[in-house]
Amino acid sequence: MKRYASKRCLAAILVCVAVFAFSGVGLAQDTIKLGVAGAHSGDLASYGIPSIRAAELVTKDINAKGGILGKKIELLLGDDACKPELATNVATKLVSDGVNVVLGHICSGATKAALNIYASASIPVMSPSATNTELTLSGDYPNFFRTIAYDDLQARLQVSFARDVLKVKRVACLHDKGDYGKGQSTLAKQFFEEAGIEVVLFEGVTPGAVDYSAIVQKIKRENVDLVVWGAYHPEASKIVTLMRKKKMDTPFMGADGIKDETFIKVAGEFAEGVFATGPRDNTKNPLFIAAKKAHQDAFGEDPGVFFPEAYSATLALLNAIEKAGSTDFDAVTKALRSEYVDTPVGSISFDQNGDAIGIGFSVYQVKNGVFTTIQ
Amino acid sequence: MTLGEIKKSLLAAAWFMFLTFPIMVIKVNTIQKTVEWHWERLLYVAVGGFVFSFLWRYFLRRKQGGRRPAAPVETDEPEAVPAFQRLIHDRRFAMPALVVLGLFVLVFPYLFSMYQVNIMTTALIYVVTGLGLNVVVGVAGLLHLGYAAFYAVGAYTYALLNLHFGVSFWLALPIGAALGSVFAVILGFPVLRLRGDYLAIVTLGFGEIIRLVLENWNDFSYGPSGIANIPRPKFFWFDFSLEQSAVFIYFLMLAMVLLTVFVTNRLKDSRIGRAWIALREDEVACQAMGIDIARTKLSAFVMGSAWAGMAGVVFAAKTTFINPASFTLWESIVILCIVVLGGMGSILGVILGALVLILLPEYLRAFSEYRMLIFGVVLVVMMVFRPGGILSEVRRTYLFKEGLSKDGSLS
Amino acid sequence: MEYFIELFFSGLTRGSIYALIALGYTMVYGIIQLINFAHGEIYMIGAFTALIVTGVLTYYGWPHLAIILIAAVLAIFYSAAYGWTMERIAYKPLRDAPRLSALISAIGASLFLQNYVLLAQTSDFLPFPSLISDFAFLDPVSNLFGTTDFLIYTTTGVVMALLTFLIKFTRVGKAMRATAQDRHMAMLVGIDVNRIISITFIIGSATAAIGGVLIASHVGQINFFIGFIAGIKAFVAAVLGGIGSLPGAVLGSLVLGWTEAFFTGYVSSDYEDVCAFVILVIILIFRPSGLLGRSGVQKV
Amino acid sequence: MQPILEIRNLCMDFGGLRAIDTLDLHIGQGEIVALIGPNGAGKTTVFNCLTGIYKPSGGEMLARSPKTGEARRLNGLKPNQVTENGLARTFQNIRLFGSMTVLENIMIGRHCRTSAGISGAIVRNRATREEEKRIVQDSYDVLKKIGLARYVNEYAKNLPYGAQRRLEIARAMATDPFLLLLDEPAAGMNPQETDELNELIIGIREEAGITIFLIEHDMKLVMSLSDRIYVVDYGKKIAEGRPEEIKRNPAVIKAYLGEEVDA
Repeated sequence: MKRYASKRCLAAILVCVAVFAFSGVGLAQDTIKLGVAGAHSGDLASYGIPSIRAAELVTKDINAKGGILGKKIELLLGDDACKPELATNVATKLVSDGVNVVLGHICSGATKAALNIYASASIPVMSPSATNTELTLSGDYPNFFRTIAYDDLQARLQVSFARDVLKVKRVACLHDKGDYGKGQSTLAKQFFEEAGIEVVLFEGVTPGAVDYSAIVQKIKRENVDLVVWGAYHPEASKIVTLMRKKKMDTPFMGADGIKDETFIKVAGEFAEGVFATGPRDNTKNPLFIAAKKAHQDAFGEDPGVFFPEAYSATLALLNAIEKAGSTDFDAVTKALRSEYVDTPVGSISFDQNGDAIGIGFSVYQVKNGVFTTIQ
Repeated sequence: MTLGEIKKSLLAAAWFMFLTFPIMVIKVNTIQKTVEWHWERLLYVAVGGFVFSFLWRYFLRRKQGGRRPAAPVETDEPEAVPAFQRLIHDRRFAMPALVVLGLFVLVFPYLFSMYQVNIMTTALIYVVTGLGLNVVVGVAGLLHLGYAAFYAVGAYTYALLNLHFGVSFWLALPIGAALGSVFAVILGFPVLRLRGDYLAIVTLGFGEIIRLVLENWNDFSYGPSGIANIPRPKFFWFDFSLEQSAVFIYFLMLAMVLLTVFVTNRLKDSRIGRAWIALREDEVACQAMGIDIARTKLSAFVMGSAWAGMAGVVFAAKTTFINPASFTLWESIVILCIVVLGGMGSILGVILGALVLILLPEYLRAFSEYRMLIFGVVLVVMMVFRPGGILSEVRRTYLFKEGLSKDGSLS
Repeated sequence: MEYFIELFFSGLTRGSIYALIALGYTMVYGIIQLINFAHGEIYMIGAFTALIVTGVLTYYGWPHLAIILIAAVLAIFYSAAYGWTMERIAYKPLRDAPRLSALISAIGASLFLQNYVLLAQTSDFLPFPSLISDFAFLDPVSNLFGTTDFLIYTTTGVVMALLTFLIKFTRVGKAMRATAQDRHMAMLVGIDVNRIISITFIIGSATAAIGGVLIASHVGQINFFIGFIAGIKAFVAAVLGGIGSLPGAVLGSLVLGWTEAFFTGYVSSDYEDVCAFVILVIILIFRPSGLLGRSGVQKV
Repeated sequence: MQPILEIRNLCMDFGGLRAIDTLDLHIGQGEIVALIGPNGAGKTTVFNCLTGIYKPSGGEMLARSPKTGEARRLNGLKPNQVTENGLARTFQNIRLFGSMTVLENIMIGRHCRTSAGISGAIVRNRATREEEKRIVQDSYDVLKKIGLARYVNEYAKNLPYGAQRRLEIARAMATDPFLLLLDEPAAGMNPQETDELNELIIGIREEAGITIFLIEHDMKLVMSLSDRIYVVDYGKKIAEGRPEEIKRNPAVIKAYLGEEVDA
């Protein structure tokens, strides 16, 4: 019995040690490590997976041409499911694994949680999708960059368009109670009120609810001139469809969360006339066309949301490393702030806060089943 | 491997092929209006189904073979407990193992990367919440589906008190525990007379109410965008670097786990602890034996929630950012899984359960997109083959000097 | 007043949707006292099967009516098959295990099915083809409810009536009630309990599939996650009505639906769920076995 | 001497069904009283009303502690309060705490006579330690008395049937009752076990001075054990008296054997 016991004990310990030694042993740096972090699983996976694909396409391209600085690019994926606590784990994992730069994270909350871990390891981070204003303007995160314009700009554009073009007096601001949606809507409400437009409804609907007719009836009763939607497209298409089915022709305006082909496909005929703000139209940009084509060839379908932004961010990060000649933090961030790089979202550089220069928002309207730039 | 067995497995394979046919083979994209056929997947399903059904029946037979009808006690034979379980109750094994484990745990942060330390800390936080919930679910038998709310109470206690009043981590720790208990009392008074699943649904509702209020009441909780830059704990006046801080929180959590184990272990064999178990075993009999079940339930509830509040404070300090998304129903479910999978009522079991359930998905990152699928399978398989959890509860035995043979009975 | 009526129908739609899912929930619960967490996933599988079938058949240009029929039948059939298989694998071996173990097994099954669909299909929302063209005779009331709402009301009523008939008046129904009362006793009087439980799962899953098809065409889009949210709400509704009781499930669902709709309409949709849960807690405090649950004297 | 238990006009309705109908009953200190009647006569319902599990629809229930002589109305008390007042019961279908050891089952019985709380359990101060020691010792003494000492560390669910029945009695004894309510203690026992039970019950009365009120179907046991017997049918008392009187009572014979048999 005793011998048996000690053997078992030894085995147990060995297993323990083996398990913990399983990963996390540093490797020699013979590649440039690009971390890709964001929601790769869970209900927000569809916002994170396009960024992996973008990074894969760009690195495949660059590696085929021999890499940069004579080194190949290696991708390290980290799934945070858009949860802050997982994001910190992902960040420490990527830092432990020795990443040089990070593409991500996808959600603003997760990004905030992860950023100071990267900061303490001097790693530049670039998000294709985190639009929370504070991330850049607060100055708390000097290692943060993004290829998407922040919520503030978009909300201001929405308000000026509503005031000057649509000439509205009463609006309803709706959101999905989420991090992105509520933040965006709160800003819109603030700017509407500053512009002297009355916000008669400011409410969040429950995402994933089976029916939105109650809130639609409420909008109808309030008799507003415009419905401003602050969040993503699945709920937007449900609400706009219900509105039209109930014979309401109140204009509907959303932000970049609905400026997605899927919105039109899902809402079908009811999407006609819907306004949306979103990143400037890049469909004529040859790089954009090429990236889209590469995606279609590789994955057999059209790219998802934030794909162009992620593609551009990857290009910008790798370009900065090449220009800097090293992966040193100061050199890379300096390059990011001084060099312009041609990307699917235009020729961009970054300002002191980390926001991209050279990108912007436009107002679109759905006409004949496509988003058409109108301003 | 008889012919009949093969036939059964073939049948199972055919059934799975048929069952998974539409979802596995046909991929329709209603946006692009395309249809893709993945016939090769059918083959995987067939092979997988065949092997699976074989193993399934084999293990099911083994499980049933192992479970003989309750042994007649007259033989004075100890109840058949798994070898592993016997082993850990054997002092000759337990003592050296404990020493080795203790040493390993102490040097752990210096041997492994910060990432390992970090996820181990996360796992330790879950150990504490798991042990806390174990008091409620495992010991007292009250199905609680809103445990994450109390966790949220702790986390927001620290985040908000720190933000507004600069309250330090160390002060927030007891306040978090106290507020967790206060909320438990508020919830407990009206609902604890509900039974079984009605209690489950009310606790679920309560958990959701807390989360939704945090999400909607921006002026109070900063809404879904959460609270960022929550300070990490300091040790007196030392300021840690990020890496030191990670190690520090690791040891802090380790101390908290030890404290939790100490407390729950003492409670387990106390007057109150026995009342909790009696409550779980049979509410009617428990009450008939003179136990005030309302008070007993409430005490279990408060006890469990206090730990959740405390763990929440550490969680906020570790993550430095919190928002309501961290305290969803799913979080409550994960903690419940820890308790049941580990073994209801068993302290060591719950610790193992937490380590397995939290570390497994992390180490499964290699399988990235399949990991949640595997997680689901593990839950089902574990429950089917070990419904009592990894370790089952072992009750304390008492020795009497006069020996057991002498019984001066009346009859 | 008009606004009130509009909200009334909004609530009715929500409530009927919850009811379609809650009916299956409550049936399964009634018979084995298991919170079948994966019930929502069965509903999702039903919706996906219908989506796939319509997708394929539309692609090959089948006539509209045939597509609707085939899709509905296959969705029901496959959901029932999934329900049956799930019961065999994840629940049957746990018949005599602690109830919480079965609950965890159900959670595992739910997680598995979600991720199975996520991996085999996609994480994106897919538009669910609107198969049913709008009924012209509903046009005058289109500000109150649409075609799919109308179909949901009627189907909920019909399904509830059928299930009640089945349970009250058929042999199988009697066997179900006996099994629900006392499984061992039922076994002693010669009821094949395993078969009855399987049948319950099949019927419960089939109703979930009917719900899946109807709700998906009402909402217009589906993804792998729809089952979880709907499942939780349906579960709440079933408990509110008194779990195990079919009319209770419908009543609980309607109460929940109206609570949410009126709260959204007159107060704020921010707190609609909070209000729903508060109502739930209050009702359960005053009626601890739900609205129509048997508060029966406990046997001692 | 005043009775230690008095039931006056007790009624219990379930919906439209009257399970107990204006029942009167009294028990004196040191008696062994049996409550018998055909199945479904409402015997267990009487116990459930007495112990606070059901709320009776009408009537009075009074318990008078033989030590203090104080009378206490039982109506409206919770089960645990009834037990604290000195009435302890067993159940018809055994309701032990299966996953606890035999000793622990008894220790639960001591719960209402002890007081340690959570903080005491954590700190394990002197008072708690001593109380705990006392609980263990007292419980073990009860076990020895009942003759279950050799099972002390077994799980209750693993005990043979007869021993489980005895354990229920032991657990009730541990609450220090003056009145013990036994609900079919001999159900399912073989003749030898029944004989042992007979001795045990008498022993409890003789040595511990506890009054016994029991429901039982085994007529041999009832007749040999009881000082007095109450007979109920359809919730109504149809007879009361000493065993030999009951044996000859035509109403009782009719209730048991049905109308058709000529008594």
